[in-house]
Amino acid sequence: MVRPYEELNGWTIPEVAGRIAAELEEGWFVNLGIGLPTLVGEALPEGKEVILHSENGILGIGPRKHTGETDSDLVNAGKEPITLLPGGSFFSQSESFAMIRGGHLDAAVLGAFQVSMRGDIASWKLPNASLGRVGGAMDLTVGSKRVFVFMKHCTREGTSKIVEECAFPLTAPRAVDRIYTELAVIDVTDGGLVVQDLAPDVEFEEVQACTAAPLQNRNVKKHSKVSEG
Amino acid sequence: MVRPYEELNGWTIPEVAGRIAAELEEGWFVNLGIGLPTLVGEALPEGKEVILHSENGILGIGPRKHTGETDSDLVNAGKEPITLLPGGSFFSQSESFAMIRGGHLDAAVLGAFQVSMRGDIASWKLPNASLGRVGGAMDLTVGSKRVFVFMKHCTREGTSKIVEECAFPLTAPRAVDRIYTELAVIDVTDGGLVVQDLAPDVEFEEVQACTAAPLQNRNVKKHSKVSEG
Amino acid sequence: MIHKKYENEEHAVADIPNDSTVLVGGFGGSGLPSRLITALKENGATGLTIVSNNIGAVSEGVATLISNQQVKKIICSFPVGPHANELIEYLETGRVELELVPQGTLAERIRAGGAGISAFYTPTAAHTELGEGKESRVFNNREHLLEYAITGDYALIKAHRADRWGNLVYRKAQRNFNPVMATAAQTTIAEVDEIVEVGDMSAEEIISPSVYVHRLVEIASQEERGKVQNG
Amino acid sequence: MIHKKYENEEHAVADIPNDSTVLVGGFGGSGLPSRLITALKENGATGLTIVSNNIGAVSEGVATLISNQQVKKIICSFPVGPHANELIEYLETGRVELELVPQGTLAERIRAGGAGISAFYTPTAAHTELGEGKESRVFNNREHLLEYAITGDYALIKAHRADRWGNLVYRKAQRNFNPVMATAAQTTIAEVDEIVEVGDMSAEEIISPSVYVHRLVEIASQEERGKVQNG
Repeated sequence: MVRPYEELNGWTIPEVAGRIAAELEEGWFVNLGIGLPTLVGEALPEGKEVILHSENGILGIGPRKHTGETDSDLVNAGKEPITLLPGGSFFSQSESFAMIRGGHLDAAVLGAFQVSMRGDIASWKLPNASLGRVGGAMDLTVGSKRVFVFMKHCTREGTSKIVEECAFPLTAPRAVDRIYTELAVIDVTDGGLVVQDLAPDVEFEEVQACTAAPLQNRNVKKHSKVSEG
Repeated sequence: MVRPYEELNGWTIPEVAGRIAAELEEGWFVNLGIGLPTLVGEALPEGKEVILHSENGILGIGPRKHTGETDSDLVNAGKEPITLLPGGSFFSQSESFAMIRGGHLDAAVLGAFQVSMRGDIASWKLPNASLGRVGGAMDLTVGSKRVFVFMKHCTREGTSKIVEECAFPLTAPRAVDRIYTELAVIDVTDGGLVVQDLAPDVEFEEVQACTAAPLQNRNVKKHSKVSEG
Repeated sequence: MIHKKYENEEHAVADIPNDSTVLVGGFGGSGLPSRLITALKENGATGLTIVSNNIGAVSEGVATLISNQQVKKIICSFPVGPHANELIEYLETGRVELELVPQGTLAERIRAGGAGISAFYTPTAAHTELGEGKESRVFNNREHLLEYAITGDYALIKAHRADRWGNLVYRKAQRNFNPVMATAAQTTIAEVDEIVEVGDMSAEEIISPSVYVHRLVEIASQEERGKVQNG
Repeated sequence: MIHKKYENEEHAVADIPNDSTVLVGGFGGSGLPSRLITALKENGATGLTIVSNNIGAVSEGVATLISNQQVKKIICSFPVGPHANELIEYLETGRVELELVPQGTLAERIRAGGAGISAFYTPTAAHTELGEGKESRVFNNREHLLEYAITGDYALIKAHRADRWGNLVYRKAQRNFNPVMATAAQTTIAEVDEIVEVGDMSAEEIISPSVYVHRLVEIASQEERGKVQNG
């Protein structure tokens, strides 16, 4: 039986963050967008050298500061207090975006409103909104070697965020390489969207049912309570 | 009687350098080209704060080092050992030329093969030479707020370096503001070349006779042994 | 002797006239020249075009100039925050014009302005709403937009330390838009924590060389003076 | 763990193949990666396109690769010096091609390559022999040339100090073309005096952030090793 979206128990958000953190490779330079993607930084295994970039001119950001004195000159792109790792560096905004646009970042992990089956991404403006907040999103999607989207599979209203064509204003066309949601890990390929992994206890058909674009079920390593137990 | 070029005793080269140094204003940022212009740096009065720029990424260069240990990482654009003044700074070549091209230098003092009556300057390539050495000359002539040329009035063969039209390949058109030679100080104006000052014991007619472009004698403050004595 | 220090921020911004284009540094509250902004509010110049990345993130930022009806046009990448309500209202009534620019393009346009590059081609924003109506061209099989340099009549920036010549160093991520804006204005005014002797900063660590900085306002000495007056 | 240190310069350049484009830092002898150049000579790759500002200023520079007939094309601003005789001969016989670029345009084209800017408009060289045949356009009543980005397959650069991540600092005017070339190559190889612990360099003083640097060759440790072997 194919259950509706609201009845699916996928991965938790920290589990998805951990999954992404695990897939970022040692030595990569990675930008984490505002919102969910920030959690990936917290999920990085101790000692794994993934160097985090922040648009406001930082390489080597450490965990966000949860306690103690904050420093208003040490904040991430979301203006949250952070820490700097040994080996970290500061530079200007023009250098920071030269780095982004010049293709020097191995990956960007970004949030999105919509991702299309061809990898178009819409993340900066809601339709008919009077104001968009573009920030660095367009540069990051155009410049990063890999663009990973980390988002909920559907909106609160249950509308699929994965679509055939983005209805919202685009951030960039054909930019996304992989989508991480609480239900699945989906690659954007020349042949369309390919589910690479499913959350435990979620069937491919259920994910397809709440996804407004065709998915392929290639190379699915199926998790289940039985096989895990 | 109008004497030929080789019989004229104008200013000495150090005198011209001193004259230029005196006319550079306190607080100006100035690039000095290779060759004669370098002498202007040596002629700056002690304590006068004219900040010298070097293409290879230096602001605040001090006198060239004549003695003692040299530092191969502290050289000017002519690769001569220099010193750095307190307040000096280092930056990359791209920043150095951003500074030049962006109009941040108050003046450049440059050498030249030819300067035309309209301020065209030819300084990087001899006609029919297989190689030119352009270096930073084109950027400096295009970017500096003021371009002063410091050169001998004529070649060794007695040919005027001030011409109606440059025969040599141009460095930049309409770039030069003022020409300093051992015979005269000449402004390039919309109305043509205007002699602003003459060396002592040199007549306007004599300078005109060895200059291959029409000169105007406006505002000439005539020096002579009598008036100076 | 070179002197770039002004007695206070009011004097430093006193000549900013109506209809100026003013670049304002900072990323949120970090590196924001808040005293200069306050002084510009008191100066009262109107019809301003403000180039600044974040509008509305903090109360003491550019939002205060908008509220004070001094702003004609905003060029920014991120015009939302708790203090942007009036901006939204003014935009809707057409009282303020907004030019929304991707952050990297904004930084690069300002850099181009400072570096004498009149225009450049970037792939950012191609095939998006923000690229509509812009001249485009394909390089390496990829569509690029032609983007034009931005320069300012004035730049208001914040730095940590200066010397008498105008050399600047910054604290941590305070750099953000400040060094690049310093290069792109006719007159760059820096609000700094302290002014040290020429030669006290290492030539290797200077981030904004003196050539880019025209006026300095020192916070420390004013606070010192404040203490004496109050004491 | 990130490791960018190579045992020696021969290993660091071993994979540079024929027909590569190689950016070579330095201004005269200052900041010249002379060990890497020597290693590239021993590597023997031919058909190289070399981008470097001065050609012929010093004997251990790019001139040595020209003499060794490894170079197909030179892109530079200042191709003259006591060691450029062979270059002149090879140019005349067509064995080497020369693209002469004004120094600022050269630096800016390399910066553009590193910064993802495919092309830009500069006033430099308009109405000159070096602008002939180039696309031009008027901005602000001034003719500008369209100039294209330069990128390298490899950059050979020299710095003073590195850490394990690849962060670099330079000595004085040794910076010159090195930091900008570091940004514009697929693989940037830095010859450094010494490698220090991560965290030993101040985050404020790093000039080339680690992201730009892929391989390190340390001179000090080799000299140390040389001493031990000789001792």
